[in-house]
Amino acid sequence: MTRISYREALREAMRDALRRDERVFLMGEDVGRYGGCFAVSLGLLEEFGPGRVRDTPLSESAFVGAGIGAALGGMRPIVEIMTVNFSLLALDQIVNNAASLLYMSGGQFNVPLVIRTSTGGGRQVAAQHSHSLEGWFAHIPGIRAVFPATVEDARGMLWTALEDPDPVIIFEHASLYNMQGELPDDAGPVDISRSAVRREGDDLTIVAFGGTLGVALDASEQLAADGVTAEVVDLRSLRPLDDATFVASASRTHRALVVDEGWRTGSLAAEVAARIQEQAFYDLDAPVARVCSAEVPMPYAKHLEDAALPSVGRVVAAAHALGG
Amino acid sequence: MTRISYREALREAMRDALRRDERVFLMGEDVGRYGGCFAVSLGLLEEFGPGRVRDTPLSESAFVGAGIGAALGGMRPIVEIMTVNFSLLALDQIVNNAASLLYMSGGQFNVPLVIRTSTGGGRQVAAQHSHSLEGWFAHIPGIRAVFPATVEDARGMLWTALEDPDPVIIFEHASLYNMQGELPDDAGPVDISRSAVRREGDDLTIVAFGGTLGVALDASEQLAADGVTAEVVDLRSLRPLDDATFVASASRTHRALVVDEGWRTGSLAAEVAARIQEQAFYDLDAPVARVCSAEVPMPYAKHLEDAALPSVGRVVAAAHALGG
Amino acid sequence: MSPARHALGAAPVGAQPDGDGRHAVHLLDQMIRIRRFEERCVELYSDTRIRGFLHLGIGEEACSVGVMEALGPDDAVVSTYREHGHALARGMSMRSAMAELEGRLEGCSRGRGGSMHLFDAATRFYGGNAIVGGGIPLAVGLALADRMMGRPRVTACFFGDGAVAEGEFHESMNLAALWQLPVLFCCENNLYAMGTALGRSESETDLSLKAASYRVPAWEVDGMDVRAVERSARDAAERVREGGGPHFLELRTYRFRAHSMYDPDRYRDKAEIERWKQLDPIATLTEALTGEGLLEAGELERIEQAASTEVDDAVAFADAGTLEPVEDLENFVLSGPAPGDGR
Amino acid sequence: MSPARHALGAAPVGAQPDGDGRHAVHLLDQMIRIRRFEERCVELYSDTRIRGFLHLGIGEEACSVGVMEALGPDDAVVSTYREHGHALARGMSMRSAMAELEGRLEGCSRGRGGSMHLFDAATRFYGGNAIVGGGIPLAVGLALADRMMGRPRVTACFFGDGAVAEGEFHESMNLAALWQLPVLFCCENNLYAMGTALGRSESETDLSLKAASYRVPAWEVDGMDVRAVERSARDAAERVREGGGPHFLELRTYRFRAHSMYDPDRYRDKAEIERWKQLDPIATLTEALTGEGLLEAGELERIEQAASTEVDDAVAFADAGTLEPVEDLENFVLSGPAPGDGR
Ligand SMILES: Cc1ncc(C[n+]2csc(CCOP(=O)(O)OP(=O)(O)O)c2C)c(N)n1
Ligand SMILES: Cc1ncc(C[n+]2csc(CCOP(=O)(O)OP(=O)(O)O)c2C)c(N)n1
Ligand SMILES: [Mg+2]
Ligand SMILES: [Mg+2]
Repeated sequence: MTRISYREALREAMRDALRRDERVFLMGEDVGRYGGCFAVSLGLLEEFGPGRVRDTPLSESAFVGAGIGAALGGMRPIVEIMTVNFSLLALDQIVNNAASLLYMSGGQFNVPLVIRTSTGGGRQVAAQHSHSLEGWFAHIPGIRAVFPATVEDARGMLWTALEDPDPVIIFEHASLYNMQGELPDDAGPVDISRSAVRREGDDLTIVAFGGTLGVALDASEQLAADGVTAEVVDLRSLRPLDDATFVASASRTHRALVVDEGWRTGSLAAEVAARIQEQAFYDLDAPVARVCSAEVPMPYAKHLEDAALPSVGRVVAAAHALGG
Repeated sequence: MTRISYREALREAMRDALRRDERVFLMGEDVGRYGGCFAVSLGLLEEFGPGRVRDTPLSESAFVGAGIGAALGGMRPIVEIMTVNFSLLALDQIVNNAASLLYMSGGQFNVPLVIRTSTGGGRQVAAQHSHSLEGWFAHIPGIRAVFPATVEDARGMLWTALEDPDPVIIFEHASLYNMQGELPDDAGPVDISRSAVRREGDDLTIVAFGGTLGVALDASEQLAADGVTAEVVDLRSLRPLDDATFVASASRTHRALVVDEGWRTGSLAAEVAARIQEQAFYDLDAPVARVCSAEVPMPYAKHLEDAALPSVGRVVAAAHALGG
Repeated sequence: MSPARHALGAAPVGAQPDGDGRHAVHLLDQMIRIRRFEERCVELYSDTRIRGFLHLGIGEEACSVGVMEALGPDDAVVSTYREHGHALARGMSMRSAMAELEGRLEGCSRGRGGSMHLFDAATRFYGGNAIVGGGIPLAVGLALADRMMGRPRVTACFFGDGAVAEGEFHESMNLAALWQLPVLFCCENNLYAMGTALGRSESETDLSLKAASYRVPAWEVDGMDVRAVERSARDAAERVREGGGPHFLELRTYRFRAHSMYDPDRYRDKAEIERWKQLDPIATLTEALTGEGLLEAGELERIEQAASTEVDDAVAFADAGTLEPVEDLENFVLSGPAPGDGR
Repeated sequence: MSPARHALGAAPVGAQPDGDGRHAVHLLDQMIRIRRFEERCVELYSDTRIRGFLHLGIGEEACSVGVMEALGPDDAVVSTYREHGHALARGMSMRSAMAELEGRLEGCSRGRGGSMHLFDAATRFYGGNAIVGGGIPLAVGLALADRMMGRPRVTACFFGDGAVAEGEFHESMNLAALWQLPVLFCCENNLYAMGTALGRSESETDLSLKAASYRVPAWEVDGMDVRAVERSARDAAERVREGGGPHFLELRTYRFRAHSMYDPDRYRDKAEIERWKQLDPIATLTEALTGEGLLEAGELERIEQAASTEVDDAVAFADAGTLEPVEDLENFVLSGPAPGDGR
C-alpha cells in the first residue's frame, strides 16, 4: 500500500500507459511544458519527449478531431480537454464523429480514443469555468463515460479505457486532485462498466458520482449519527449506466436520493430517478429525491457558490425529508 | 380562419416581425437567396433586402455569437441555425455567453436573442443530421426553449419570443413544415411559458412535444378505440418546464407516459418522469413510462429508422402496459 | 511577391508517362463511370429507391479522378457528403456503393449511412462526412498517426469552398502545418455553398491566401481538366510524402446540378451554368483525346457500354440486396462490452 | 510586397496634439493606476480576500491605456479574463472593480463575476470573457448593430496571441471583413498562451498574415510604448469609424508575471523575462518624459501618491462592502417571467 493523491494516480496511470504501449500518446493544451493546468501530466514531457506528450494550440475542435483521426490510424491517443467547459467547442467532433463513426460505417471503423477532462465547480472560478456536463455526455450513444471518484479508480480506469476499442471519456473533478488515498502496490486495471457500493446501509440509498461521492459519504456519516444507515452507490460508469446496482439497492432500502453537481433540470440525476421509479416503483416508500446544483450560472462569490452546490447539509436534510 | 402550413406560419411570423420592428433582422446560412434550406424564409430577402435578411458564411459559432452581440447592441436578431445538428458548433456561445451574460454581469446585460432551428429525424438523413437535442437546451439556465407543435404556436411564439428580454430558442421539427392547420385571421402572439392540454382524458396522461405531439394524438385515437381515454399534454415550453400542467394531469389520471424523440438516457422525458414521481408519487398507480428513440446514431435505412423512432404503435403498447 | 505566390513555392512539375495515351483514356473511363453512376442515382431517387439527401458531383468528376490517381493503396481519403465520385475513383465497388444508397445490408455501411456516409476500410476511405468541415480534423489525425508510426503515407482531405469559413478548417490547417503532417488538402471550389456564392462567404476569395497564412504551399488548379488535376496532385502528394508538410490544392470546379435533390437552384444564373457546362471534364477530355488521336475507333462506345453495364449490375445487386434485421438495430453502437466486463 | 505589407496599407500617421506633454503624463498616470491596482490584487490574493483565477496584465498596461485613449464614450469594448487594465483604462471605477474582485454586492457584477468577469454598462464595457476567443463574435455583433443602426461607433475587441488558433477568431475576422463592420481587433501578443510559446501554437507567427488573408489591414505595434499604441489605435479607430471596415492591431507586449496565480511559470527563461522588463512601459515613459523635460518636479511622486490613495480607497470600499443575500441567488438567471406570463 502506498499513500498517493488522485493527481498522482492519474499521472502514474498515464506514465504506465506511455511505457506499456508505444501507440499511446498524450495531447492537449499545456500538457507538456506547463505540466498540465492541474499539474497532472507534470514530468511526462521530460520522460517521453515532445512526440508523445504534445502541447496543442488552442483549437479544441481540431485536436479532439485529430485524436479521433489518430485513433482511426491505429494510435491510442489520450486527449486532454483542459476542462469540460471547453469541451463545448469540441462537441461536434465527439458526437458526430467519435460516437457515430462505428455505427455509420456499418462496423468498419471503431475509434479507440480516450478523452480526459476536469469538471465541476467549488473553486470560485465563476460561470464559464464551473460546468458539470457529465449528464450531457451520458446522453450520447457510441461513447463510454466514466468518472473515477477514488485514487484506485483514478489509477486503474485509464488502463481499461485504453484497451477499449471505443471512445471513452474520463471525467476528473478539479476538487479531487489533492485527495489522498491508499493504493495497493500492484494496482492495475479496474472495471469501467459497473457501479460500486461504497458504504452499505439499509434505510436509504444515496446515488452519487465523481465530486459528489465525498459529499454523500460525509452525509451518510451524519445520518448514521442520527440513526439512519444509508447505502452509498458510486456510479463510476455514467454511460452505459449500470442501473442494476442502484435499482437493487433502492428496492431493498425503499428510499433513494441522487446527488449530482449538474443543474437539476435534465441532470443525470433525473435519469437515475426515472430508472429507479421505472424498475423499483412498487418497492419505493417515497419518491426518489434529487440534490443537484441550483439552476444558475455559477457565481464567483463564495457564499453564493456554496449555496448553489450540493452540500452535506442539503443531502442530510433531503434524506430526512425522505423519512429515511 | 385560414388554412396554412407550419412553414407558412413561421414565415408569416417572421414577415410580421420584420415589418413591425426595425430592430428585427434574420441571419443564418442560406436564409436569403436560397430561401432557407426548408424554404421557411422564402421571399423575405426580396421583401426586406440583404441588410435585414442576411446570408452568413458557414460559421455557426461566429454568427450565433454575432447575434448575441447584436442583441447586446440593441437589435432583435432572429438567428437561424439551419438544423440543431450544427448547433453543436455554437454551443459555447449559447451556454457561455447568451445564457450567462445577464447573470455574470450582475444583471447589467440581457440578451434579447431569438434562435430558430429545425430538429428531429424521420427523413432518412442519417446519424449526423437527425439529432433531437431539445433535452440539452432544456438543461441550460439563462435561456428559454420552446417548441411549437401547431400552426398557431408556429405563428405566435416568435412574436412573444422577440418581446422577451432574454435568449429564446425555438425548435421546429423538420417533419412538421408541411403540416396544415387552421389559423384565426387575427392570430397574434401566444404564451410561451405554459403547457397545453391538447386532448382531455381520464385514464392516463401522455406528455409530448414538437414532433411527438402528433404521435401522441394518433395513439390516443387508437387508445380511445380500445376504450382508454388519454389526456395529451403538449409541453410547448421546454425551459422553463411548466410542470404544474402535466403533474396535475398525472395526479388525476394516475398514470403517465412521456413521448420524446431524444435518446432515452438523459432525455427530457427523464426529467418529466422525475418530476411527476417527485410531485405526484402517491397518486400514481404505475411508474411513469417513457417512449423515446433507440439509443443509436440514426440509421439511414427506412426500416431501421422507423424502428428507432417513437411510433404510434410503441406509444399504444406502452400505454396498455401501464394498465391504462 | 503576393501572399499566394509566397505560398506557392516552385510550380508543380510532376507528370506521369503517358506516351500512348492509355492513361488518359483510363482517366476518361473513370470519369464516365462516375457520371453514369450518378445519373442513375437521379432516376432511382425519383423512383424513391434512394431517399434522404443526395448530393451529386456531376461536373466535378475530374477532381475525384485526378486526385485519386495520385494516391497509393496505403494512402487515406477523407471526404464529404458529396463523395460518390471520391469513393468510386478510390476503388470502392460500385455494387457496395449502390447497395448503400438503397439502404441494403450489402451496402458498404450496411445501409446505415446512405449517400452521405460511404465508408470503405479496404481502400482506407474514411467517409462520407455530412458536417461541413467535420472531416478535416480527422485527416489531420490520420496523418499524425502515420507520422508517429513513420509510415510514408499521404491523407487526402476533400472539402468545399464553403468549409473554408468554418473555424475547424483553420484550426486544422494550422495544426497540420505546425506539426508538418502529411495531409493533402483538396478544396473543391465549385463557387457555391448551397445557395451562397463564395463572394458572399469569404472576404478574401483567393483561397490560396488562407493557406499562405499558415505557411502551407497552395496551388490553384483547373478542376475541370483531369490531367491538370492529376499532375498537380501527384506533385503535391510527392512533396507531402517526402516530408514537405501539408499542401493545399484549390480545385476550381463547378457542380452542374443543384446542391441536392431538394434544391430548386434559384440562386445561380442559367448562363453561368451553361458557360461551365462548356468545360465539362468528360466532353473536353474526349475531344482532346480524339484530337490527339489517342482514342481508338469505337473506344468511347466501349467505355460507355462498360459503364452502363457496371451501373446496371450495381443496381441489380442493390435491388437484390437484403435489409438488415431490425433486431440488429443496436449493433455497432459500441464494439462490445467493455474490457473485462462479463456482460 | 510581403503579405504583411500587402495588408498594412498606409502606415499610421494620426497623433494627438501634446505640445506641453500633459497628455503623455496622463497616459503615465493611467498606467501607474493600473499597475498599483494589480500589485495590490496580488497582496489581497495571498490574503485570500480575492479568490478563484486572477490574471494580471502587469507589463501590458500600455496596450490597455493606449487603445482606450483612442476610443470615445459611445464606443464599446470586449475583453478577456486578463481585463483589469482594460476596465480601469476604459473608466470603470476602481471601487467597483475591487469590490467585484472581493465578491461584494457593490462590485460591478454584484460579486457574481469576479476577476474574469468585470462588466460596466456605463462605459459600454462588455466584459470580461473567460473562454479564449469567446468574446470575439460578440464584438462582431455589437459592430453589426452599430452598422445597422447607422451609429458611427467602434467596437474594440481584445484577445491574446493564443486566441488566434481558435476557429472562432477566424470565423469572426471573416464575418467582420465580409460585412465591413466597425471592429478594431486588438491582439495583445505577449508571446505565450499559458505555457505555450507562439511558435508552438502557430505555424505562421506573423499574425498580420492572418489578417491579410481576410483583407483586414493590420499593423504591428510596439505594445510597450503607450504613445505608439495610442497613435496606431487612433489612426486605426478613425479608419474603422469612417467606414474603412475592421482593422487589426498586433500589440507586441509581454506579461511580467505568471499566467495566473496558479502558474509556477516553469516555461519561460528568466533572462527573457528580464529583457522584457527593461522595456517596462511605465519606466520607459517616465524616463522619456523626464528626458523631454515634460515631467514637472515632484509630479511622479504626486501621481504615485494619488494612485496609492485611490487603491487604498478602493480596497476600503471593497472591504466595507456587503454580500448579496443568498436568497437572491437565482436573480438575473432570466430578467423575469416571459411576456404575458402571469407568474
Ligand atoms: C456545419 C454545417 N453547417 C451547415 C450544413 C448544411 N450544409 C450542407 S452542405 C452545405 C454547403 C457546403 O458548401 P461547400 O463546402 O462549398 O461544399 P459543396 O456542397 O459546394 O460541395 C451546407 C451549408 C452542414 N452540413 N454542416
Ligand atoms: C476555449 C478555451 N480553452 C482553454 C482555456 C484555458 N486558458 C485560459 S487562458 C489560456 C491562454 C490564452 O492565451 P492568450 O490568448 O495568448 O492570452 P494571454 O493569457 O496570454 O493574455 C488558456 C489556454 C480557456 N479559458 N478557453
Ligand atoms: Mg461549394
Ligand atoms: Mg498570450
